[in-house]
Amino acid sequence: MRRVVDAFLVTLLCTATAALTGCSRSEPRQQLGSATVYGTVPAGDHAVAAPAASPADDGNWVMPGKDYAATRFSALNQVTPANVSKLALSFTFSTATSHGYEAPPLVVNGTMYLITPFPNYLYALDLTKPGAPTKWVFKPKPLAASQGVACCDTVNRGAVYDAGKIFFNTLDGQTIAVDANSGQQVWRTQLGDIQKGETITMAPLVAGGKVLVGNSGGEMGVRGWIAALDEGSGKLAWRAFNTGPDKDVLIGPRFKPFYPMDQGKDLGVRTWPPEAWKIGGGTVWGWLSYDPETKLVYYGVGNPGPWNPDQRPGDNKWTTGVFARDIDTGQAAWFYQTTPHDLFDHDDINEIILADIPWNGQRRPVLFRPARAGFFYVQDRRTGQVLSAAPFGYVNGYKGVDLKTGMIIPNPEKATHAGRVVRDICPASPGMKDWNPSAFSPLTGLVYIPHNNLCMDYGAMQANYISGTPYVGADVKMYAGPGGNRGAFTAWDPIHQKKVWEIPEDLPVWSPALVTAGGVVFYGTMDGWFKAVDARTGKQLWRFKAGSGIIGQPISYRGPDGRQYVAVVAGVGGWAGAIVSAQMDPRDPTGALGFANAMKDLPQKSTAGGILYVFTLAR
Amino acid sequence: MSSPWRVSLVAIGLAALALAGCNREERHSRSKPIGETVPAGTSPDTIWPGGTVAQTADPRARLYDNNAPAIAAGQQLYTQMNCVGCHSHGGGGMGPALMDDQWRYGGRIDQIATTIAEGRPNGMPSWRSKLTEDQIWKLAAYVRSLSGQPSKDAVASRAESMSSTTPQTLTPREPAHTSDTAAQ
Amino acid sequence: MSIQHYQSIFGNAATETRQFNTLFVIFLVVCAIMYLAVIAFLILGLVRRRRSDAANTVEEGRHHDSNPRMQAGLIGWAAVVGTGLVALAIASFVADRSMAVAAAHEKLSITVTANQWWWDVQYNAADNSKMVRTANEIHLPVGVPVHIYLKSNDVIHSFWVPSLAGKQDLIPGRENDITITPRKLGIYRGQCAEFCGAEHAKMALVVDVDSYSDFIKWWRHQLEEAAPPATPLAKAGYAFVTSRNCGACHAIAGTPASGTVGPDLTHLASRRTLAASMPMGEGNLYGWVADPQSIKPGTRMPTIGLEPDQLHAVVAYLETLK
Amino acid sequence: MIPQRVKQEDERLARERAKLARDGPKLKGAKLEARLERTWRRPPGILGWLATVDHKEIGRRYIVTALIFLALGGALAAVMRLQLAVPDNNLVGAQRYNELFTMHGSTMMFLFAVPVMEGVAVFIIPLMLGTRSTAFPRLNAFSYYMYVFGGLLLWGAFALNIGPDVGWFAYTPLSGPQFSPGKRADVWAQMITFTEVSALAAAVVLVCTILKTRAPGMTLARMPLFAWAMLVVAVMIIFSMPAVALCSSMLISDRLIGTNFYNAYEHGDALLWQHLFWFFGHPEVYIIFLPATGFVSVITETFCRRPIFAYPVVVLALISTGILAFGLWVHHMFATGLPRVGYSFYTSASMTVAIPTALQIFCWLATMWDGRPRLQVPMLYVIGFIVIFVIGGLTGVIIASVPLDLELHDTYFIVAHFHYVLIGGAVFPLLGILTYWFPKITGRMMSETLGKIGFWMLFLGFQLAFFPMHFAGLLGMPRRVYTYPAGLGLELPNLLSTVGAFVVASAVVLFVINGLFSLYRGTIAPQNPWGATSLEWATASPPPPYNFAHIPVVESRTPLWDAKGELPVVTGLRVDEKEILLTTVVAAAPDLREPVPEPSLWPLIAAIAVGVLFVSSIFSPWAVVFGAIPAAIATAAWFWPKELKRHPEPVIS
Repeated sequence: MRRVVDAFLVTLLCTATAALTGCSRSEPRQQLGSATVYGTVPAGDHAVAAPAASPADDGNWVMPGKDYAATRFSALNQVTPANVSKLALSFTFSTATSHGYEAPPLVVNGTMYLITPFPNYLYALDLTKPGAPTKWVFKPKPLAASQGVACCDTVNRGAVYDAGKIFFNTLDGQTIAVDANSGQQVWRTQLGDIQKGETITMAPLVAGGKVLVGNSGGEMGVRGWIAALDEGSGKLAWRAFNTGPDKDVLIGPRFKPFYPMDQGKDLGVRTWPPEAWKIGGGTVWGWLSYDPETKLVYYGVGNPGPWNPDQRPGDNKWTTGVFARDIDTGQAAWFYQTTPHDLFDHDDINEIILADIPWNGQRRPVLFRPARAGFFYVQDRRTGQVLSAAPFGYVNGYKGVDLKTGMIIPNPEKATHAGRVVRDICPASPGMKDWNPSAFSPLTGLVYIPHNNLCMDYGAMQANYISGTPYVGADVKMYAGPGGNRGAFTAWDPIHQKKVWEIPEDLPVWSPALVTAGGVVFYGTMDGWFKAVDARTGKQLWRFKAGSGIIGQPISYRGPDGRQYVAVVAGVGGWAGAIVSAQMDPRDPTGALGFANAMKDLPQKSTAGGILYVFTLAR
Repeated sequence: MSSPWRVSLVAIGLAALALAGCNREERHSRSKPIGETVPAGTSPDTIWPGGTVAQTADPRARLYDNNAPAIAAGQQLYTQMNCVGCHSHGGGGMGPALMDDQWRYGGRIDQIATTIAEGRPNGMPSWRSKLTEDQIWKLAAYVRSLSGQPSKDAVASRAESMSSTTPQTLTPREPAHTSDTAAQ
Repeated sequence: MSIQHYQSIFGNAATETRQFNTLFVIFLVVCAIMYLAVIAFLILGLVRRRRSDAANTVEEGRHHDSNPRMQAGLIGWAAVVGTGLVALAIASFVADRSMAVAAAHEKLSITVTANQWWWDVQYNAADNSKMVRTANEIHLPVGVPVHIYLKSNDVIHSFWVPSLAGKQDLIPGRENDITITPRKLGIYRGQCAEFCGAEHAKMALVVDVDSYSDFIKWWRHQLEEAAPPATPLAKAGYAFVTSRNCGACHAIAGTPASGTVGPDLTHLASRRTLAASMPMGEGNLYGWVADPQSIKPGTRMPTIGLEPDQLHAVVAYLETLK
Repeated sequence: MIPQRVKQEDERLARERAKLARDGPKLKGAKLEARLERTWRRPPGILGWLATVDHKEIGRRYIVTALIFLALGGALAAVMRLQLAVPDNNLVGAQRYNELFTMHGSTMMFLFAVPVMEGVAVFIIPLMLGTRSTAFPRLNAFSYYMYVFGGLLLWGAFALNIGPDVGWFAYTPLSGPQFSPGKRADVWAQMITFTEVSALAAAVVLVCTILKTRAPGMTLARMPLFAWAMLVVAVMIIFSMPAVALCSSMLISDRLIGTNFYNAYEHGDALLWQHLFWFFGHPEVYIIFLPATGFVSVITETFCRRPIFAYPVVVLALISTGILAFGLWVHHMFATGLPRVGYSFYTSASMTVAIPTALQIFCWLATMWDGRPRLQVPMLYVIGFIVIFVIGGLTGVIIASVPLDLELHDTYFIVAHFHYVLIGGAVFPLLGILTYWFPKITGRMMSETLGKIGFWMLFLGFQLAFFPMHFAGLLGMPRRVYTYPAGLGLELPNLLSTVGAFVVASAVVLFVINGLFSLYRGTIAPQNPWGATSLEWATASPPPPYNFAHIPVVESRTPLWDAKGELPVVTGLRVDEKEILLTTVVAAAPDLREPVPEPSLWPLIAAIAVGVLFVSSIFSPWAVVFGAIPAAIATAAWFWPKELKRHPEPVIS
């Protein structure tokens, strides 16, 4: 009898252990850093960049998106998959700052301009001379106190060159124009007020004689707006708020949202509890695109405040959505709300790529949006109608997007309420992809998406509002999503809405992407690898170990000597790298609004410090 | 019959004796308002020209340093006054970490109270106009508990919220170093 | 103006308490009858064959086991007690079910969130911009059933307005609810009924049952922003309240003060009570603002130590917040 | 064929056994009592006093300590009543008042009510069953020491201003780590650990004593009703105490090492505490009430000169009350928002538990009706019990109904209800039984006149103090409020209650004076002062250390009334060694001789070690690890087997 009992116990034990090991996510454990091919590059007709918004490449890089269509595509093709392995370091430059470096270097006719995170120095480097010595440095001297209201590292996402002037924003809410040759200030306009918690970190968009700037501070109870300054004088042309009555939001007769959920009078007031819209967030800190043909500027709006959804019942218009406005008057043309009554801080500020796709026989003007909630949106850019939306990673916070009503279908199990932690919400607050923009190649028709693979536990609580202090009301802990890799670099076919190839990465891929006509895609990882992969197959071709994690925008330009150069600035930081750039203590998992829990190992993998690296093919 | 009486009398006498020693639980919720003349806690690594001046401990420290109700009130203020937004549960973020051993402006309770009241250049707001002195000192007492300074029986093991750092009743006391100025 | 303090269970001002009264009377009558029977049996038993104080000798012990009549009495008594209790149980179920059924259809929805030692009242509305937030006071239209959702931010409290309905606990992590259908106009006082810390005794609330038109008028008034101060003293008070300590915890619509951890003060002066314990009035305002810790020791509101002129200014401004 | 060697061994043992001294025909009278005295006497001196295992010493200490805590708890109640005498009073601040009502509740429930019942039982049960000692006498000593250390911990903390202030029920999250800073709630939770270990130990002692050491012939059907009551109570303790042990330990671990049992954010639940606490809470109040029914049965039987009417009905009523008590704890939680259909089960269960008690009351009244009642002081207390307790029982039926309880829960109506059932139901019979067994414990009678005055003061004072509380509750006064505003009509009931409270206090003081006075100058008690029938009156007062010279034999339910001359006895127990006779469970036929452990200091040392472990585990989790070593050593030494000096004894034929 004893033996029977022992046998039974043994079998019981081993079935239990088998069940335990088997229950981690079913996906096979991919080999980090190597591509898994899911399909082939679509043959035949495929998407092309919107013609008006993507003029021919003159070898310069004058704005972060490369062009108004935000393709981040360089037409230079000297570097090809065959010879990319011979890329060599041409010169480097230290920016003397130690916070997250998210901006691209700008190259204009033989001069490279670098805008650094706080204290926002502007360097001009003379590319014509060997070693690119510094021509001049412009120091805007922003207020030191502004560091206290910058929620997710004191970053700056880039400057813009236009008509002889460099335009950029400073952390303490000023927009400055500097003469590109002499480095003298042309004009300076104060737009944000740090006492209210407002900062500015975005790269402006200069088009139609206007400089478009939006504020940051969704976590500080700021009321979001976008402002247009006259390019010459810096005087305010118009300012459109993202909450409040229609006259503040510049909504007038021209406003025709496609879906009924966005139609109605003064929705910016009626979808909020009284007074809540005044401190309701909806900031504009991401990317703008512009279609010169229709003179419409497209931009996304940030998250509603506070993170605790119970404190702001209602759809919380016009947060977490996409606006299209006329650039001259600021009047809104259409709006589409991606996540009404946002539950997980899914700001909708990601890049908007303007493209024309084949649509039963003729070309349809659309916009591509790899959105933060995890869906790749293809929308008609004239009306905002959602043509298709498919998840480009593991999503359980939402069940899908209903194309008839345009409404995202929430998953009630994951609905966050004050007083109880909701576990295992995917994607986490930084979303399937945060601010770091993807690149679109008209040659392959694919969108190259650098993104995360994170889930989170989310515990909302009552938030108290004191101007100038954080107005969040949630504890968050993030961790790796299914498969155990915290990031991935995905090539996405926007027409058939499916993955072509994907490279799983250990750390979240927080660097923007660059694709060149030569068929090479460049991106960086947070532990400092600057990688080049084949645009068609994702095979890794070349990589370089930089001094710090890479979250900056790689660019490619034609140097004075006519050769193709590739440049990137390494400097870990931003929200994902705050654990390093802000010297946080990894023992607190809820640090940096929960990101610290997912990045405990980053301090061993990367130190802080912003350095420029410029490569070219060895002679 | 008489022996149990003797035992209980002795026990009560012992208890009365120990009464004076223990003020860990003493609740006090009112103290005089912020006076301009109250000496501010100076930062730790100041050079004292002509030799160090003897520092007198601030009399209020005794009321707050190891006082459980003060630390509990400080814990609630830490969340309600949005300190958690910048310093998280001690790990830092927008603001520096408070659970480690580095105190740029001093880790004594009066120095922390001065930092809270006056604010600091790199973004620490000044709370002098928003919080009373009693509230500021309670906040300072809680901030010290993030790095395990007060005695283990005066701190709370957890709050009624998502569990984050390991309970303060189990974390060892961090040695208080001076500032790490390189990290400006 | 003194509030008619009406906190008796027999206030009988809502359908719920009407059923309570009838049930209570039934139980009282049945229990009284049972009690009189027991006492009568006791007294008769004692008087009937009482012995004098003669010596207690062992011999006098008597053995008297069987007493058929008494055994029959026992069975009879068991039957009476059993049926009495069953009847009471059934009466209780019937009353309970009818109350639950009444809760089916309500038109007005309120969320009451209990905090340590005051009530945060929020009127929900389909159009969110019409939501009203007030503290320690609930206005109800007579005859309209209202559904009150009960939540707590810290410990367990218990929402109880004796004249209107039975109590329900407010438990952190759960959402309880209660239905009230007020029948009689009037002011009814309630109090927290679950021990919740130092100032449990001073956590009262007032329910003001108005006519439907008065209720709508009150609701519309509550939506208005705070009137800007007129007199110089009130202006000085406004400057202090919005720039100094008060704004960190309290919200006044239309001013920069938007703290959520303390009660909403936009229409403070129009409320009947102050600090969930005292009738509203200038004297109480002065006492409370000057030194709240002496009135409710341990409350979250600190003693700021205002100079006399600041105190006059603040109270002057608060009194404009009708 | 028994082998030769074994036969010789048997003969040798038989010869040696013959030489042993036994209580039998050869040895009786004064010589026997002198030998027994020397064997059973407590070793001298203070160490002997601490090492005693005599159930009478331990029982006496239990009763005296419990009465001291009654006095201390009563004093707190007096201060509370002074604070509530007038509206908006500030005699005592909010914080101090919260400590007062927490200490009053905890002291009365955990340090007075349960221990005093155990104390009386530990003293009387062995005498009533006709044996010389309880089973496990050292466990009995350990139980007392754990109890007194728990009391010292609670009152020591109160004196050091770290006493608990969260109520005797300590609902989370108020008693949780965030809203109860410092060590106040830990002290309360650890006091619970002390008292529940003590109660469990005493319960085990009582169950084994009642089932195994009854005098031969005392079958279960002839066992006195007080013994039945204590058997049911002991079993209830064993089943209910673990629930409060579990929830108080979980609270301590939440407060000490940050577990999330009661943290709603991490999917813990505040109601988990309430369910576990009240699953123990309601049986607890029946643990306090059932011994009192035993007292009433004893007094009624003696003073009505008649066995209790329908003995089997009373026994079944006791057992069914004990079982039903575990099925109705949710009536403490009618306002927490659980499903209403579920509540109706608990309404019916709460009403069903009233039926067995009603039957017991009928049987007592029938005994009075059929007997010849004599209104001496104990009988007066029984009459007071009937008058007061039935009101409390009926208000209990009222608040068993959900709609009524939603209005009455946590108001002074409930305070009135439980004071009626606890003071009426337990304290009145207790004072009656203390007067009744005072001569047995001390050898002297309490003064009858002082007793009568004391009774009427207590009875009238009680009505004046607690009846107005019904009206205070109906007028809307919640429980545990340190003050109330004027103008709600609460002024008069509170003032009356305060006056009544002081009358009750003076009545208790008078009872104590009567006790102390009679201790030295009371009339010497005769052999059987009340003409009672149970065995404890068959020996001297106060009983000698060995209780009975010869173990009596019982032939009926009322031994003393039925025995013609001398009680029949059984002989053969050793005289040179402490020995008791074990009998079978149902028929009480003689079964085994059981050697009785010697007095020893180890139970005290074990209690100190476990006490140090409990108190230091308030401050550090490591105390549980390092504290366990001395506790293990002490308990090992306590149970260390002494080599058997005696010879194997054949079973008594």
